Amino acid sequence: MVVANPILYVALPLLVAFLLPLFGKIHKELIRVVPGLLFMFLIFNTVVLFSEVTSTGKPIITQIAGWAPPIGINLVFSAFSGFIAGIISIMGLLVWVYSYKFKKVEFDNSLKYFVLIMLVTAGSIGVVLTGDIFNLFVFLEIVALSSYPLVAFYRGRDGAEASFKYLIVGAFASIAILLGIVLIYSQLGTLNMAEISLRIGEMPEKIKITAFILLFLGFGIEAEMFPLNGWAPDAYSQAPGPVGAVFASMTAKAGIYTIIRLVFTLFDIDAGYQLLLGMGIITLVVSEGIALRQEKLKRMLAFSSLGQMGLLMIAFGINTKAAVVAGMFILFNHAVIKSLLFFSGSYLVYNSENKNIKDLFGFGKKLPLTAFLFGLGAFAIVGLPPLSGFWAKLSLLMASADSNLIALIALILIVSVVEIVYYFRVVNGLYFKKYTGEFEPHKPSWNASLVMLILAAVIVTVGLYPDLIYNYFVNAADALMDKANYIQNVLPSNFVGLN
Amino acid sequence: MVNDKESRKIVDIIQDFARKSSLFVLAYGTGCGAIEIPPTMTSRYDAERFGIRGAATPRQADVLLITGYLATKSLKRVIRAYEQMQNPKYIIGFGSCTINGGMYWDSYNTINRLDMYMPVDVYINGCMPRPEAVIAGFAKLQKLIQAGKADGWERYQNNLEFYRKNQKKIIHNWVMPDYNW
Amino acid sequence: MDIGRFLLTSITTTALAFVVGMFYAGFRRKITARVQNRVGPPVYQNFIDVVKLWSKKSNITHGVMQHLAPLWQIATSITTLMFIPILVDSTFFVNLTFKGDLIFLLYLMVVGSLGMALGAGEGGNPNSAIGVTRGLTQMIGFEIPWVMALVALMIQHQTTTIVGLMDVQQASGTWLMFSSPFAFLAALLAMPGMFRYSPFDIVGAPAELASGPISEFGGKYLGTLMTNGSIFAFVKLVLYVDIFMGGATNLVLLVVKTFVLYMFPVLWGLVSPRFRTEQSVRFFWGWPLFFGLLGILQAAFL
Amino acid sequence: MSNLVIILAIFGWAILTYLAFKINKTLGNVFVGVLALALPAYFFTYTPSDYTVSVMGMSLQFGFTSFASLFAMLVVVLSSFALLYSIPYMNKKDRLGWFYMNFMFSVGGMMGILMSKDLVSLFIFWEIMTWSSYLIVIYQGKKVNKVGLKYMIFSAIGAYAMLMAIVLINKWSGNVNIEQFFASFPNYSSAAKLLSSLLLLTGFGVKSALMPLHVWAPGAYTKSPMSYTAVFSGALSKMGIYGMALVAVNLYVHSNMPIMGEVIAWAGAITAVLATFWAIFQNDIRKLLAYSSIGQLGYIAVGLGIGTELSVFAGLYLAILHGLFKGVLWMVVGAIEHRTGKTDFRDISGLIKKMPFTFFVALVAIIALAGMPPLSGFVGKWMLYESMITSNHFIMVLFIFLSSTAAFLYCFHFLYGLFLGQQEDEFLKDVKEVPVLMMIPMGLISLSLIAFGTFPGLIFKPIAQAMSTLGFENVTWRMSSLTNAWGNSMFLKPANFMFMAVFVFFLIIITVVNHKKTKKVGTKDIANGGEPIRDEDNLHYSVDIYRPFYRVISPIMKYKVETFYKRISKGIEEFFQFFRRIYSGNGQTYALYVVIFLTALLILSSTIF
Repeated sequence: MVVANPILYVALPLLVAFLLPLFGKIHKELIRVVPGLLFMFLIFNTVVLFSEVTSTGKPIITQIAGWAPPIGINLVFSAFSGFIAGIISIMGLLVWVYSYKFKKVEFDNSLKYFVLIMLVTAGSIGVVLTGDIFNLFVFLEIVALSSYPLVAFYRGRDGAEASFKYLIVGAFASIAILLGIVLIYSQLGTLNMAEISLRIGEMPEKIKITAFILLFLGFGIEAEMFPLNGWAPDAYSQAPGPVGAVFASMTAKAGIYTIIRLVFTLFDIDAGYQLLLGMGIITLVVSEGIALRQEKLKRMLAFSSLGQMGLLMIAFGINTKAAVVAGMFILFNHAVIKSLLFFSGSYLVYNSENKNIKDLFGFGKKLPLTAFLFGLGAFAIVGLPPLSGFWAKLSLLMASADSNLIALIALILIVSVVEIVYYFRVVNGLYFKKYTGEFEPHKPSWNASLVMLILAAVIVTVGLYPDLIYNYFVNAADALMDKANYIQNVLPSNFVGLN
Repeated sequence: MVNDKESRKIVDIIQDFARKSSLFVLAYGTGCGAIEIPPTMTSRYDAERFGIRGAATPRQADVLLITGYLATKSLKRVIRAYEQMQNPKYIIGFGSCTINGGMYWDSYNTINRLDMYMPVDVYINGCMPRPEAVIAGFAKLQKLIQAGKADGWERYQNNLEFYRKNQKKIIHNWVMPDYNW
Repeated sequence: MDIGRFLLTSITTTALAFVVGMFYAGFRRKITARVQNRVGPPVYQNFIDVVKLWSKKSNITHGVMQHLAPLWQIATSITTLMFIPILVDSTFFVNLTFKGDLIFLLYLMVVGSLGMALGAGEGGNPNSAIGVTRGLTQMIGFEIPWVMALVALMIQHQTTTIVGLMDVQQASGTWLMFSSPFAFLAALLAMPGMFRYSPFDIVGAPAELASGPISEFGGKYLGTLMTNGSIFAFVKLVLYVDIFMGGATNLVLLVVKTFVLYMFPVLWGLVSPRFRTEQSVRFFWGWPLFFGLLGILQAAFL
Repeated sequence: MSNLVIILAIFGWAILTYLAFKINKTLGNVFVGVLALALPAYFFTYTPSDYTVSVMGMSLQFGFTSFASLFAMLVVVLSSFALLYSIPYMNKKDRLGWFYMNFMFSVGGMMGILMSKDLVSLFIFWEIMTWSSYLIVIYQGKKVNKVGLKYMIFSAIGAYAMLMAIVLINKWSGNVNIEQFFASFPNYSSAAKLLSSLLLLTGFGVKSALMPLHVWAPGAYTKSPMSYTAVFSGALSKMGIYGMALVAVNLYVHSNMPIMGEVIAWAGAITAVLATFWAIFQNDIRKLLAYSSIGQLGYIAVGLGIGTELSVFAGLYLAILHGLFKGVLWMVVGAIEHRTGKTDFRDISGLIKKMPFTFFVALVAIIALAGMPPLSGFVGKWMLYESMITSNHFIMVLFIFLSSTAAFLYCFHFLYGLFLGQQEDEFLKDVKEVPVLMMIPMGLISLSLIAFGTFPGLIFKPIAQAMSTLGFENVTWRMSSLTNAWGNSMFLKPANFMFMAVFVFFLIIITVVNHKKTKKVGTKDIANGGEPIRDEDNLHYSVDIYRPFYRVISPIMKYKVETFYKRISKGIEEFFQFFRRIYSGNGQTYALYVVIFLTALLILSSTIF
């Protein structure tokens, strides 16, 4: 395959990111056009690779610089990682369309914005695709380092503060991950994930656990796990509108991917699943509960996002195939719905100083389309049929029922009620509270409306006919769950030898 | 209605007998004479023997008792109550005050002659008339009814203009609905 | 069913009920007078009253509901009468005895009051409305012990018809008032409420509410209401007699039994002051309710 | 044609109607009218056929059981009448397209619920019904957070309880098919039996406003437009009854768990009593009817909970009948609101003068509601009482009797307060009778109420068929007589004809006698101690008219379930407020959390791993 290659996922965005200033010199408009072209290509790339993966049933493994694993660095495009990469690139395109006119008048700012977006994309997809744990660390750092300036994009005091918090906590994450990797490398002498997975039993128990804990901590920070997610609400709410969606649909996906890989592939610690499940439950309850008490729209959305991450952890922590399928579904939904909410929400509070919920009262009549789409997103995320959120929730619940986690079902449903309360408060306010007149409604540009409509269409379509994409979830779950297959595909020789 | 006894049908006689034997009294306690009603009705004199009993509202009543002097203020109410009663209906003027004003003949706020304002069927003289006299008055009324001669309600209908004129002399702010039968 | 025969019996029954009820009302007035050391009106006084009311030469009505109100009452009373066996195993007074049961009667017996309530309401007289609300409230009070008594009998004897209960008494030879004393007590205590005699006469208290619901009714309307009152009193008494006192084999016995039973609310009323509405409800939900419960317990567990 | 097409057609039509209203109001109204006529026409002529869809590995089946088609009949009839009624009623309001779209969505949702043969599609349509009705509840924008959100929260609690039951059933039975669930239910462990059925009951109980879960109902019924409330309280709440009947009868009666049936029945009885008490003291017509609806649904729950043949029959009959008469009553309220703009007893009186037709239908409906012979309500009451007595529920029968006697109080209040009493010329000046399009639905339903009073057999046939789905085969019924388990019978024809004959006989007498001298006088001409009433004096006595009764039962009325829920929600919010402090907004704290988390994991590593 010449045109489509997993390497392009990483290489092209990085390349574009570095070349973007040069493009800007050629023509100012190019800094907007080129990223879009890139995203389109990434989607094309995804489609081609995915069809290949589906037809062969095997992951595509690319070796960088020709070195075979475990020595060389490799990218693994499996049904699982490829699916997440696909979501990230599609969301990237939508973010691009949405923010096409972002800061159009300020060249420097828009250049900065697009460069950072490119870097985030490259990093996130890299995290998802890499088969090498050190590379994973590197890509995570790319994501983190490009996220900090995105959070502080507005150069305001609050943004800087949020960014700084993110930085502090992110530094901890880096240290922990690095330490974990060092421990593994010192014991096993390899950085290849497949090989680590194969030989993890050779590690002494204590060191294995310590390494696991360190990595769990580091990845947990990226995956916005409670109590390590202190940075997240600030980051979400201080970043520019589209960036919230970027965080929800790209970086968070990368973060949750790392922790899934850690638990599912790298280590063979059964308690890891339970730990993930437990932390997921705590994250879910605490975040949704706090979201109930938020007065600012974006913070509310951020906490709701954290709650969804908790739900994801629960789904993967249950560790049955049904649950993982549900997890994939939730992951998909979270990307789509939360982006819609961030997109429409940021237009609703566009002119408001504090982004308070009460500032958007009465906007239902002023911005009918945006308000309607926000309402649709709210309906979808609380899981009302026939929207896509329902199917995800249903499959998760069925999976938990299959694993006899009856209390968990009750808990998730109670939390869903809490979700309904705070989302519907906002929607009711949108339509029925009196317009204060304090803030001018800001009409969304046509491209933003288009993106929101596309997302809404996806939500409705998937809601009406979930089988449309359900098989992808099943395939992804298969790919994730089948550890032996993963190892065999990455390290054909070793696996045979071991047997 | 023809008043001579010969031309009356048997039905009229039965009806008049019933009217006579069953007198529901709207005891409108306008004046001091009202104090004589309780002994009339209760065990000592027991007017119920003759089918005389109290009625709570004008709609059910046959007889309006004007018990003594009638202040100009109560005149309006009495007229209203009378007009709400249903035909045939009778008025008994009770005590001297209803005949000529009695001891209040020169009072500024009582009326002197009741029959200027309302068609009285029977007067009971006295100040106060004792229960015996009251019962005698009722007996007189019963005789009149049986004879078909207690026609005060017809007089009121026929001479409504006369009564209205007199009533309006006393009642200045006239807000009463029309008498409609 | 032979329609002519039915007409004959039903009209006879109604006439009987009317005459007996009227005389009972007359006796009540007479007895009241005697207790108050008076002579009192003749016992046929109520007939005269009714004739007089019907021979009023003018009538007023406030509208169609008021016009219909007495009809609800009287239709209810007569229909109820048709469903109540007048005599035990009578071949003449059959009427519709076998066509309905106690639950139907319970409901039928309140239709009249509600129709009357609407008629009184249309009059627009606040006194009427107040009276109606009091009456309805009181009805909640006395219906409960009354129903408890009936339920007790029904579940004990596995039948819901009056005829069935009468057959039970015929077969056992014991009146239900002796075999189910608690149920009888409950029903008996509810009885004055049903008759709205003192102390439960706040509904139409003349001095207070200007006779309450009927304060806008005069002439032929009041006459119909009085007619109805006498029929309905008879209906209730016969119902009690049938259920608790084994019914009657001939008319004389029926009159004796009903009269004895009738004396209870009458005499109680003579010596009682008037209860306020809430007091009367509390009364009915006190001892009568307790007896009703005992009756049900007896029926269920003995 | 498959069943699913009906529902999809309704949904599609809903969206088309929305678009039609965007173009032109008249066009939109035509669309509404077309659905209102097409729905019954199609429903009563088509032949059902089953249909299966496979979604996410589950097979969702659609098709009518005869039990469901009984309820579908009610839904179709009531919705099409309510849609017709809506056209003039909603005429002056705005955002009509939105309203009708959600209206049709909820109709489609209800049909979907009834067509679902598996629990998942039932749940989906349940939720569609819920959110569309929620959108209508908040459509008028009054008290959205207090009423709308409350409705949504309770609906969500109920729905999620149901969802939990569904996923558990899916695990225990292996699939979500309703019939197979019933078939495999006896094999469940007793805990599983209890849990699954209770969760389902919670779900259905919320919609049917059973006592501890009824809190949303008064507000929601009150705040939606009356033409929708007719469907809301008449048909939509019956979806809860539909489910409850399935659970109570199929699970409890046939699986030897009568004690749970008793629980339902008692919940219903207590609901009936308390809701009736609350209805008595309302001074707003809509509130009165809302509480009355709750109470009436209590009767139905009693019938279903007892679970004998007669009682279930009575429950179903009452369910259908309640849909009809409550539909009329809400339409009456809507008519009054439409013509006077008021719904408070303080503001309304004497409407009989100007709205005699409305009064007549209200009278019919109220008589049916009160369960009086000779109208149809009595048939249901009779069967309910007889079933309770013959199955030895002698304490419960008292509750029900207390409730239905107390119901007379609000029945009278409704008729008297609105239509009778003092007629205020000032108020009645601009009032006139409702348009014909509003009269037709009310009139037709009232006629059916009258007809069922003597010939309940007209409706017994589908009920008897429905009973066969519930496991009562060969239920005998007759056109106009009723029989209880002890063989005691009630013949409606003689009773009702006798009543009517006497009534008409005396009507002729009382009308003919002295006809010329019978005057109709106004309500200002009343006997009130001789004082003439001026036009501005309002002597209408219809507010707080049951104070004495309140004094009697005030010990019970002091306790409101709502306070309990308020305390809970307040507690929850405060609890989360505590959580909120975790996010101090301070970077050092967050760093500390990381360290603490790491330390904790390391310390606990030996126990965790």
